Amino acid sequence: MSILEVVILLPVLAVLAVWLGAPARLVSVGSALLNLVILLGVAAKYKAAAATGGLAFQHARVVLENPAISFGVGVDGTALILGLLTALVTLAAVWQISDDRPPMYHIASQLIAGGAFGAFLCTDVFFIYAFHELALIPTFLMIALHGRADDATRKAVAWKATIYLGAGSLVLLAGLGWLVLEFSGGSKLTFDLIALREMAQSSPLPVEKQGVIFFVLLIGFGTLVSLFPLHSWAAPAYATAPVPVAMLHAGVLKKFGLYGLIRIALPLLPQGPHVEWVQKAMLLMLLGNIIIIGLVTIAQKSLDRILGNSSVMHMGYIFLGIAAGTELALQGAVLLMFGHGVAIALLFALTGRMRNQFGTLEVAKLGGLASHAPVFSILFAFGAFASIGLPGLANFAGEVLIFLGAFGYDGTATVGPLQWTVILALWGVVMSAVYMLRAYRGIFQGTAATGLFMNDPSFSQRVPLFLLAAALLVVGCCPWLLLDFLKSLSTTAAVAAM
Amino acid sequence: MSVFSIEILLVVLGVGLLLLEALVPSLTRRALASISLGGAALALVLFFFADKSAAALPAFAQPFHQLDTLAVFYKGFALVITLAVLWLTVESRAYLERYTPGGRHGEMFSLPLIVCAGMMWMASAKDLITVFVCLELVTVSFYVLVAFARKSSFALEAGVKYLILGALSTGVLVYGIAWTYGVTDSMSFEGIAEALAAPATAKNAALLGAAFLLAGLGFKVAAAPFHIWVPDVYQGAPNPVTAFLSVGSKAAGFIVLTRVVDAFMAKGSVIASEVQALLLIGGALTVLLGSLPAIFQTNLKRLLAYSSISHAGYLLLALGCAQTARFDLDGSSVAAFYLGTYLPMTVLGFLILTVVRQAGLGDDAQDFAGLAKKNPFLAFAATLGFASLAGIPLTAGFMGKLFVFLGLVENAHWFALSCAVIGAAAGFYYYLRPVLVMFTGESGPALKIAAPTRAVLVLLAGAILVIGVFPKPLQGVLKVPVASATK
Amino acid sequence: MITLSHYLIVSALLFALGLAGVVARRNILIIYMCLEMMLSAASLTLVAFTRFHVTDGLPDFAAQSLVFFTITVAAAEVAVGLAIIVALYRAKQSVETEAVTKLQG
Amino acid sequence: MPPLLFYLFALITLGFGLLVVTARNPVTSALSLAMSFVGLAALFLSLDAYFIGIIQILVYAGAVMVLFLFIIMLLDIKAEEGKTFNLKAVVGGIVLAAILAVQVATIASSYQPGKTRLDEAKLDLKLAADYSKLPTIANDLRAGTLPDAKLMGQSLFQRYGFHLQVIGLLLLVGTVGVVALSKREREAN
Repeated sequence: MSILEVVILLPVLAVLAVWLGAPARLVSVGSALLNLVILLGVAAKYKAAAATGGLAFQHARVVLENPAISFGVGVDGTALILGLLTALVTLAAVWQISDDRPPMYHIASQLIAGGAFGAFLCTDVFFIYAFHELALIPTFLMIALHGRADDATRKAVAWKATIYLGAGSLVLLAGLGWLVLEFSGGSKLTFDLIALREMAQSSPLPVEKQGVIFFVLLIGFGTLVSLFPLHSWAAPAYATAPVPVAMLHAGVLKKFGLYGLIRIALPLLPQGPHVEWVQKAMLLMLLGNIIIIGLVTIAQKSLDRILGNSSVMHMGYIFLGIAAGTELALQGAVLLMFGHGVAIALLFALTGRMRNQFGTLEVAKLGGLASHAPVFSILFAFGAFASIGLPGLANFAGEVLIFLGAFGYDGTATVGPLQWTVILALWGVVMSAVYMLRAYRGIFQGTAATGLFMNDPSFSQRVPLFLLAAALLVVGCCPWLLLDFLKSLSTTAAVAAM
Repeated sequence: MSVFSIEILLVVLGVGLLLLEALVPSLTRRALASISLGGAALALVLFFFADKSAAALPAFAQPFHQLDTLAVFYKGFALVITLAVLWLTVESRAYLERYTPGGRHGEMFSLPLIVCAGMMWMASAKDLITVFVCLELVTVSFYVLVAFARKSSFALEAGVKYLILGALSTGVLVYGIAWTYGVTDSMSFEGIAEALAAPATAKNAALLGAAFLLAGLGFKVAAAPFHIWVPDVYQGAPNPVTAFLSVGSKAAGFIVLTRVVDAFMAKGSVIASEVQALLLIGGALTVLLGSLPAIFQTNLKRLLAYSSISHAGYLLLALGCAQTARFDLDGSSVAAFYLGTYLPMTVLGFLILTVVRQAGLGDDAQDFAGLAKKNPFLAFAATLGFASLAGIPLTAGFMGKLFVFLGLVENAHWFALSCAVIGAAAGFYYYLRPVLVMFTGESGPALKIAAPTRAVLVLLAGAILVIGVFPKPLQGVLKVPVASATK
Repeated sequence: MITLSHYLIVSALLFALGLAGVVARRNILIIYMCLEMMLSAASLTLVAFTRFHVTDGLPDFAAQSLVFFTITVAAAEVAVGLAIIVALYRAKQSVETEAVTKLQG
Repeated sequence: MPPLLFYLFALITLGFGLLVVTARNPVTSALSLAMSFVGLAALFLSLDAYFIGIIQILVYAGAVMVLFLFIIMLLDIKAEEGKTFNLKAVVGGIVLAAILAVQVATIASSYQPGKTRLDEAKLDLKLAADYSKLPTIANDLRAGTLPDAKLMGQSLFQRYGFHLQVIGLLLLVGTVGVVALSKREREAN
């Protein structure tokens, strides 16, 4: 039994234990902590094996012989980083659930975590897909049942998210099915990612077909990541979702779509994103994310809406990294996935506290928090500045790598669509500075309307928040800690550059 | 001991039970139920040890029955669903007593056994006459079962509707058989396949027979546009009967359909592509006509009825892919696999409806409000069942749908695929809505479930999960492609 | 001279008549009679085909057995069907199709 | 059978069939159906299916129709008055039936084997006698008569014995069903 199977199984066991009546908080935090420790251990060991750039901790159990489906696990750098992100955000999310919440909160969080672990650590397309779906259901249920809005609104929001994500999943399923069928020769149909990769290397598909399948996958995965114009479910869902769900979905689960593109679509269809019409469409869509949603975010009045939209907006950068497909840009994309995940989780956790205290998140009504809750405001600053892309915090390294990688894509000095996109996308950074700084100033400086007043979180409540802030700082200052894991991406990029 | 003796045993048991009820007035309902359940369970146990080779069949049955993997699989399937239905009958005591006062429901315990034998024979039938005779045994028994709660005007209404449309389908079926026989000069599937492969066969006439035959069977499996009876009949009939109709009778219809389609689409058949087109168009239409109205249903039993229609659509689509088989699994075994996944989730759905109705509540969505508080165990089982019906990954339902989708993609039936996708997408909405209702709403008095029912629920939920995560055993049962002989 | 097609066309017309009655009429008893007509039409088709498939100098009596079974089944169906219709009449005092429209929605 | 008789009986079958569909009074419908079945039985006879023809009359005209009439009288169902037909249903029924009839008739008339004349599909009783294993049947055949009831019996009891049992079971189920559905319970208590 691989240690990675333990990682996937632990949240499921925690769910069972809580359902059967074990103390929810203890079990939940305990299992999350254990998973973080295990994955740190895996990371330490992986470093030794990383030079080969291949998969580590592999293990597979055959579930179905034909079509070949196996419950296989294994990590490469990308999977490992996302696994770490999942463990970190899960720990923070379940830690900050206050005791007066029903055990359902813990069950749902652990289910989402289990699904995310499964999706990131499995090496079989079937299970990658299946685990992601598993994680979506508690997300919808929690928004619909415990969302922070009146009954009708939260149900409407939950349905919107369900329909978008359900439809996206189906498109994705169609794309994956197509992919599997294309690569399966003879009577053998396999879902095993490793086998599929080998086949993609030995007998790649014709370029035009790669483009079409890649586009289908892009729409499928893109809906899950709120790619413009399929994004409109995201902001209301995050504004409405209970805090741990918002943290886990925006921070972790949403990255699944990007992960899928990097781990499944790019290696199997290396030419896909470089087919001209696919690239143009992708660049247009991600510019929509960055510019249009950026402007929309600036127009928002309420903090949860700002954060929800900014989360949509930042996906554009990661898509840019994937569209460029160079080693540097891909490394940047993975790094930014980590950074964004941690930062948005931190921000949602803090926003949740504020909403509990004030009952409103209108920036105009708040103010002067810095003097009442200095620790809180510093933590918030970490999150806000990280998402702007301030040097020294995790996102900066990611964004810079993406911009550099994308700009210098073909090594020549010509300025093609990709380069123009980079130039336009840089304005997005300015926009995020505008709305984040304005929100920060509005909330933490000046004076509040009467009665809107809060204290710093208690010590035990600070732990998960500090954990996230520390992760931002550490990765920001020493990005090579994660970049070392990403050597395997160079092989992908090399294929793509051909 | 051959499989055939088990079928005889079921008939003897069914008839004996009728005699017992008539002749021994002191026998209680409980005793009748125990005999029936015990007998069915015994039959299932014996079935595992029975000699399943065709050679073990008695000589007079040999020309009419074949025991390929599909037949054996379905015979086991029929026994399991019959057991489940008998259990549901035990559970719906309150309902039955209300609408058939003073009865011991002997017919409700004996007729399913006879129906089971009929369905088992149907599964192994080799020719149209055997199919017709067994199909009618099943159909006539269902007329009685559907209208059994004769004091309920709903049940009577359902009975009349089922009667009219059942008789209509019989007429259409016989007409189809007549034309098929007329063109191919044969009643056996093998002979039909052979005759259709001859290029001189009159194509239009053969197609006419095929169309009527498929339409007649389409009624039995609730395929569009012959599905209109389903929601009313399912809603009006007693729960156990509805479950039996929606799983047992439909599965039996599909086995026959599989045989017929295999014959019509055998290698070189002059009408193969037309039949395939009929199946695909019919399947796509059925998925849509089952899924889209389901969105507006507030009654869960009607919802399950529409769900049953849309599942029939997926099964038809699976059959429609039967021609090519790049990955070993041909259309008929995909359909059989789909049926295998369909059994536990549908029975689970009806069992939950029955348990809730037993507690004095109805079938409407609001009757399920707050179920999570009244009985979290039941709510969890229901969630699992509905998730599986919706086809959420890691449940049995997803596996079945996956195969159908793969088959459609493989054969590039894009139109059918898009209809199937629309149906599945709608499914996410209408199946998850009742789940949402269960988790919201006011708490009420706790809902008690008897221990055996709890065990059955666990068993069904376990089956859904096991098939969803580890489908190898179920697929193993169907390993040998059914139609390999004719292809 | 009479050919097989004559019989087939007569039975097709009878079948169509029956179908028209099933769709158009409101009285359930008459609908049921029309169904019997359809079944008989199907029997005629079958008998005609068996008569023209002469094997070993005789009509195909093996296939004609199906007609025998059909008639038996029809008799059983009529018995059960009329019992249900009578039960419906007892409950609703009507055998019109309007009496069976409660289940809808 | 001379063509004239064929047309006469076809006319009886279809004409009374039309009356079944159009008559207002259920009694008229039932009696027309019986007449239609008599015509049909004659057509069966013309196809040398004497046994089927006879049981068609025995079972349908004799038993089923009596049952229908009995129920009509018992329930005292009056002729439909006023709005007898639902216009949409009538139009739908006629259109559907017309499409079906035209479709089938077209196929039937273009069906090549359908051009066989009845006197072309000759029965060869001598040949059949040589094939027949049962002496009584063989004797009848040699004598030049078609022992159609015997042949049917041979088919039913030898070849389709199993099916006959199933049909018997079906009749039992039907009987039980009728009893169960029309049971009157002790409502007085």
